[in-house]
Amino acid sequence: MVPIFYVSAAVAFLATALAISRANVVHGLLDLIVSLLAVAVMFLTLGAPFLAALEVIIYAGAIMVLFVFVMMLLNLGPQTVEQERRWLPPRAWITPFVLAAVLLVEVVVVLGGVDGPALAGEAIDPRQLGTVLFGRYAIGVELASMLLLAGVVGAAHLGRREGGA
Amino acid sequence: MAAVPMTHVLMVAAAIFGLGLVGVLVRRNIIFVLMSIEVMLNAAGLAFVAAGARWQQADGQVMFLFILAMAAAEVAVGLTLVLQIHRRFGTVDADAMSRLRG
Amino acid sequence: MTLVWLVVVPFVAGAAAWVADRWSHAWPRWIALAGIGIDLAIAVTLWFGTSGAALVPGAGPWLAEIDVRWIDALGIHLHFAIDGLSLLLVLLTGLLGVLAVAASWTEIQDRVGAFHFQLLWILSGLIGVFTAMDLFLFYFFWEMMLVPMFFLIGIWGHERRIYAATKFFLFTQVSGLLMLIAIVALYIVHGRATGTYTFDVTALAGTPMSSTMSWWLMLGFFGAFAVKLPMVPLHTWLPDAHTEAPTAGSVVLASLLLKTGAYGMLRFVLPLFRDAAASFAPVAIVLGVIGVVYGAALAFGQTDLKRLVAYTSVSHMGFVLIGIFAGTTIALQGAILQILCHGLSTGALFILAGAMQERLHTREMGRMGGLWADAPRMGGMTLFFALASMGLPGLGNFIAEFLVLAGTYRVSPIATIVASTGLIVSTVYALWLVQAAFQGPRHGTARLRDLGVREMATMAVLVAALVWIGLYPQSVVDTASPAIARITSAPRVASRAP
Amino acid sequence: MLGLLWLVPAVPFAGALVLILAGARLRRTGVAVVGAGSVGVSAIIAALIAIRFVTLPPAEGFFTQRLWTWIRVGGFAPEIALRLDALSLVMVLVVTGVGFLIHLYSTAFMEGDDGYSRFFAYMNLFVGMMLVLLLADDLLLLYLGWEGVGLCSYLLIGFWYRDPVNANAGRKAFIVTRVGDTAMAVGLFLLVTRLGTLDIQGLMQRAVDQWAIGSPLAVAVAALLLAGAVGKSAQLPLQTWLPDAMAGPTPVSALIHAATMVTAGVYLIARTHVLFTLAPSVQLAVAIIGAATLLLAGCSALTQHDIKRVLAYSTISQIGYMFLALGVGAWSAAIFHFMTHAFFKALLFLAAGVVIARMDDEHDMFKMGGLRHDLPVAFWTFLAGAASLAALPLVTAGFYSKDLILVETWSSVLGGPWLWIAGLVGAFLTSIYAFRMVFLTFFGTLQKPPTGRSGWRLHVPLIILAILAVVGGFVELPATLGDRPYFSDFLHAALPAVVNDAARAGAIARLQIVAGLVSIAGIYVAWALFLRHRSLLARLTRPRPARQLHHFWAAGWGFDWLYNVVLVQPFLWFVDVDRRDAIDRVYDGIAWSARAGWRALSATETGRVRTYATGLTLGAIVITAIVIFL
Repeated sequence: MVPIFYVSAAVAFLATALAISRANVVHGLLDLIVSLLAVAVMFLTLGAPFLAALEVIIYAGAIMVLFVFVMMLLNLGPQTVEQERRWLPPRAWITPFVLAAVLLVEVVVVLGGVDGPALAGEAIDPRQLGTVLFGRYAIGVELASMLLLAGVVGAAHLGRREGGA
Repeated sequence: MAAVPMTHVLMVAAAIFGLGLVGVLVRRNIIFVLMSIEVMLNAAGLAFVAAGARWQQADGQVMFLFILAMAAAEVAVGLTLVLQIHRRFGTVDADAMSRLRG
Repeated sequence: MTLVWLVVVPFVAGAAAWVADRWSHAWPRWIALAGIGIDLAIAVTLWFGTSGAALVPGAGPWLAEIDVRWIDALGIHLHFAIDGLSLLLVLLTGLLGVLAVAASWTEIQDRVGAFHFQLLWILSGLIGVFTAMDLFLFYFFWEMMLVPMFFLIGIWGHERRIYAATKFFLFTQVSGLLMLIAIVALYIVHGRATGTYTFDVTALAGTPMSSTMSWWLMLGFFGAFAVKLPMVPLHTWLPDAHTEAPTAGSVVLASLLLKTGAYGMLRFVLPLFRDAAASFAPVAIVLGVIGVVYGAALAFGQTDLKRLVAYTSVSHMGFVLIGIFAGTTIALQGAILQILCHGLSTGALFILAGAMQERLHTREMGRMGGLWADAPRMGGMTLFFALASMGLPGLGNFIAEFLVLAGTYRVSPIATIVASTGLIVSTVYALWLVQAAFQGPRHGTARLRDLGVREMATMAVLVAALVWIGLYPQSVVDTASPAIARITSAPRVASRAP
Repeated sequence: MLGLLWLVPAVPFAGALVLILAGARLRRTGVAVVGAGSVGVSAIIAALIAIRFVTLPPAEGFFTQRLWTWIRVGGFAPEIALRLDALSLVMVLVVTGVGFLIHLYSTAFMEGDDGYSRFFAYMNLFVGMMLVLLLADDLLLLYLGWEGVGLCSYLLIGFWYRDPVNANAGRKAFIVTRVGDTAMAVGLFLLVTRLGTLDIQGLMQRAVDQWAIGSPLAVAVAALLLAGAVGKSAQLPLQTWLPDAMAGPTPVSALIHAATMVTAGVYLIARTHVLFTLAPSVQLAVAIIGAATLLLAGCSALTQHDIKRVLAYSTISQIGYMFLALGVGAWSAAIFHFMTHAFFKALLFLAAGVVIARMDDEHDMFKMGGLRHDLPVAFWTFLAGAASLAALPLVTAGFYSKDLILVETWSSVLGGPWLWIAGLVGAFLTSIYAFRMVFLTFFGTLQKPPTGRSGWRLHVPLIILAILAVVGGFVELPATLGDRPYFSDFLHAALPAVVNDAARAGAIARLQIVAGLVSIAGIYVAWALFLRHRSLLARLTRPRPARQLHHFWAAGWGFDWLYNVVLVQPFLWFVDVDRRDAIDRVYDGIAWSARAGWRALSATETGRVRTYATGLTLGAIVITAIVIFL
C-alpha cells in the first residue's frame, strides 16, 4: 500500500500543477479531476474507503460537472485560450511561487519538529463514521444542512436573469 | 498494511495546498480561481484525514465531510456569481472587478 | 433619596421634553425649565437645610448620602453623596441650567424637543458626576454627559460645528479612556492589596501602593481632568467648542463642564494620590501659571467675540489649577470660589454674546462697535461682566483670584508674581472687548434691540450672585470649608515648588 | 454722630445706584438733584462728623466702625470696617467738599450732553469709591476703593465713547495704573503670608514687632506699595497715562485727575508710613521719584499748547512735591499740599473748562488770548489759582504748603540740599508755566471772541474755590510768620512729625525768602517771554537743539515711545503671531498624520481580489514565522 500512496501523491501533485497552469479551462478541469481521483486513492491508503468513494462521487463527479455546465453556459470560444496566455506572462508566476515556497518551507520546518509516527492503516468503516457524525456532530450536520440550503437559495437567487426568471 | 509516516502525508497536503495558493494568486480567470480554491480545500481535507488516521478516530473524516458540504455550497454560489459577472461585465477577469477599491 | 431625585428629575424631564415636542414647541421649554428648576429648588433646600451644626468640620462627611448595592460581583455601588463642595457645584448647575434654558428660549427654533432632551441629559450627567462617590458610577456619568454635548454642538452649533464637536469629543473621550484605565488599575491594585474589590472613593483613598504606581494612576486621573479644565497645552478643543456651540451649549460648557475637571482634581486626585500629587504640584502650578498668562494674551488676539471669551476661560481656569495644587486652605477656598464665579461671569458673557449674535448675525468684533447708543443695557451688562472677569474688587472673581494668589504666595512667590501679570493682561482684553463692541463709531445702520425683560432677569440673577459673593463670600466659604478641611487635613500637598 | 460714618460713602453709592437703575426715566433736574445732592448730603454728614470729631475727639484719637467680616478663611479675616482719624478726616472733607462743588459745576457744564445721567452715575460711584479708599480700615477694602476709582476714571475718560481716541485714553489709563495695582496686590499677598492680616493698624503693629529697620521683607513690601502709589499718582515711571486722561470731560479732570484720585498714592504712603519708615532705602526712592517727577513734568508743562495738558503735567509735578515731602518724612506737609493743591488745581481746571466751553471747545492756548475782559469771573479765579500754583508769597495757599515742603526738605534728616535744589528749580518752572497760561489765555490781543454765557452754577464753585485757594493756607502758619501750625498739630495724632537735622534747622527765614524770590522771578520770566517780548521766545527756540528739546519735552520725555517699543509692540506682535494658537498646530499635526495614514492604507484597497489574497498569504507567512522563531 505504501508505494501506492507515494505514486498517487506524485500523480496528484503533477495533475494539480498542470490544472492550475493550463490555458484552456477544459484541460485544466480534466487535470483537476485526475488530481481528485489521485487524492481519492490516497484516502483509500489512509484507511478511509468511504471518503474515497465520496471524493470520486461528489468532488470528481458532481462538483466538477457543475464547472462543466457553467463553462457551457459561458460559451467561451477559442479566443479565451489566447486571452489566458496573455494574462499569464512568466513573470506573473514569480511572486506567488516565492510566497508559496516560503510558506511551504515554514510548514516543513514546523513538521520537522513533529515526530512522524507511522499511521496505523486500520480502516474506519462507514458505520463508525455514521455513529460519530450523527452522534457527537449532530449540530454540525444541521449547520452544514443549513449552509447547503443557503447555498441553494443563494445560487437560485443569483442565477436568475434580470427581469425575473 | 504498512504505514506511511504522518509527516509525509502532511507534506503532500501542504504541497498541494501551496499549488492551490499559487493558482489563486496567479490566475485572473475566476473559474481557475475557484478551481484553485477546490484544490486548497481538498488539501486541507487530506490533512484532516491523515490526522484521523493517526489517532484512529472518525472525527477527521467527519471534518472532511463538512468540508465537502461547504465546498459544494461554495461552488454552487461561486459559479452562479461567475455567471452573473459574465453577464454583467462580459468577462471572467477577476482584476476587472475592482469596485471595492477604497 | 433626595440625591437620586437630583439625577432622575432632569433625566426624565429630558425624555418628556422630547416627547412633548409633538404637540407644541412651547412644551419642551416649560418642561425643561420645570425639570431643572425642581433640581435647583432641591439643592437650595439642601443648602438651607444644612444648619450650622452639619457644616462644622468633623460632624460627619456627608450632608446626604445614599448607598445601594448595584453590581455585586464587581463591588459596584449606587453610591451618591453630597458634601459642601458637591452642593455648591450642584447649586451652580441648577442655576445655570435654568439660565441656559432661558437663554435658548428664542434662539433655538429647530428640533426644540431634542435640544432640550440633550441639554437636560447633560445636566443630569453633571449632577451625577458631582454627587457620585463610586468611581464606576462617576465614570458612567462622566461619559453620559459627553454624548449629548456632542450632539448639542454638532446639530445646533454654528458654521464649523462638526469640526468643533468632533474635536471636543476626541479630546474628552481619549482623556476619559485614560481615566478609565486608571480607575480599573486602581480597582485591581486595591483589590489585590486588601482583598476587597470596590470602586468606593473613600475606601480607595487609603490604598497601599508603590510610589511609581501611584504616580502613574495619578497622571491618568489628572490627564482626564486637565483636558476638561482645560490646562495648557491641552486646551485647544475649548475655543472651537465654545465658539461653535449654541448659547446654551457654550454656557453649559464654560460654566459647568469645565468645572468637572476642577471638581475631579479636588475630589479624586488630591485625596487618592496625596504624595504623588504633592510631588507633581510644582509642574501643575507652572502649567497653571502658563495657562493664566497665555490664555489671557490669546484672548486679546481674538476677533471673534465668543472665541475671546473662550480663551478667558483658559486663563481663569489656570487660577483654579494653581489654587488646587498650591494646596493651602486659602488657595483651595479661592479655587472653589473661582470655580463658582467663573461659572457665573463667563456664563453671562456667553449669554450676552449669544444675544448679540442673535441680533447682529455675527460674532466678529470688527463688525460691531458703537452699540452702546442703541443698547445701553446690553453694554452695561457686558461692561459689568467684563470687569468681573478681570477681577474687579467687590465682585466674586476678585475674592477668588485674591485668595488663590495669596494662598499660593506661601508655596511659590514667583508663581504668584507671574500669575499676577495675568491680571494686567486680563484688563487689556476685558477693556478691549467692551471697546470693540460698544464704543467707537457705529458700524451699519440697523438699530439694535436692547435686552428684553427675560434677558435682563437672567442678567440680574447673575449680577446679584456675583456682587453677593464679592461682598459676603462667607456663606460659600463656610459651605465648602469641611470638604477643604478633609483635603488639607492630610499632610500638606505642596511642600516645595519652584 | 460718628456712627453715621457709613453713610458718607453709602449716600453717593445710593445715588449711583438710583441713577443706573432709573436714570433713563428721570428728568434732567431729577438727575442733577440726585447726582449733586447725594455728594452734597455726604459732604454735610462729613462736616457734621468733623465738628463732632474736633470738638469731642475719641479717646484713642480715631474711630472705627465695623460693618461686617468680609471673609474668614484659614486665619485670614479682612473686615469691612471704616476708620476715621485725622488723616482720613482731612481727606474726606476735601473729597466731599471739592467733590460737591465740582458736581454742582457739572450740572451746568454737562447740561447738553446725551449721557447726563450716566455721567452723574459714574461721578457718584467715583466719590463713593474714593471715600471707601480713604475710610478703609483694611488694606483689602482700601484696594477695593483703589480699583473702584480706577474703574470710574476709566469710565469717565472714555465718557464720550464714540471717539476711539477717548476710549483708548481711558483704556491706557486703566491698564497703566493696573500695572502699579498688580504690584501692590503682590505686596498684599506678601503681607497676608508674612503678617497674616491686612488690617492697617494691626499690620503696622506687627511690622514694627517682626521686622527690623531695613529688613528685606519690609523693603520688598514698601517697594511694592510704592509701585501701586506711583501708578495711581502718575509718578515716574508710570506717569504717561495722565496727560492722555485729559480726553475726559473737564469736571472729570478736575475731580479725578487733579483733586482726588491721583493723590490716592500720597494717601496710601502716608497711611502705611510705618512700613516706609522700616525701609529707608524705599523712602529715599520716594523722595527721588518725587523730585525727578516734578522736574520732568515741569519741563513738559512748559512746552504744551493744550491748556488741559499743561494742567495735567502740572498735576504730575505737584504730586511730585507731595512724594518729595513723603520721602523726607514730612508726612503732614504732603497732606497739606494735597489739600491746597485740591483747591487750586480743581479751580484751574474748572476755570479752564469755562474758557474752553466758551471758546467752542478750543484747547490751544495760542489760539486764545485777551480774554480777561470778556470772561472776568474765569479770569480772576484762574489768576487766583495760578498764583496759588506758582506759590506767590504770603497771599496764596500754595505758598504756605509748598514752602513747608521746601523747608522740611532742607532741614529733615532724610532730605538735604540736593533735593531742596530740585524742589526750588521745580518751583521756578511752576511759576513760569502757571503764568504762561495766564498770559497766553487772558492777556495779549483778543484772537477770537467767546460765545454763549455761563450761569451761576458754573461761577459759584469757581468763586468758592478761588477763596479757598487764597486763604486755605492760613491754617498752617510757619514759625517765621506767626507760628500757628494748626494743621500739622491736628494731623500729628495720625502722622508723626518730621525729624529735623539740627545743623540745618535754623535757616527757615532765608529759605523762605529764596523761595519767594524764585516764584516772583518765574512770573517775571513768563511775563517777559510770553507777553512782553514774544520775539525773544522765538529767537530762543530757533536753534535746532532747542527745537529738538522742545519736542522731546512736549512728548513727555519719550516715555510713551519707549513703552510702545519695549512693551506694547512686542505684546501686539506676539498676539498677532499667535492669534491662531500655535499649540493647536500640534494637534493639527496629529490629525494630519492620522489622515496621511488613512491615505496610505486606503491606497492598498485596490479592489482586486488577488491583491487581497496576496496580503492574506503574507500575513500567514509572517504569523507562522513568528510562531516558529519565538
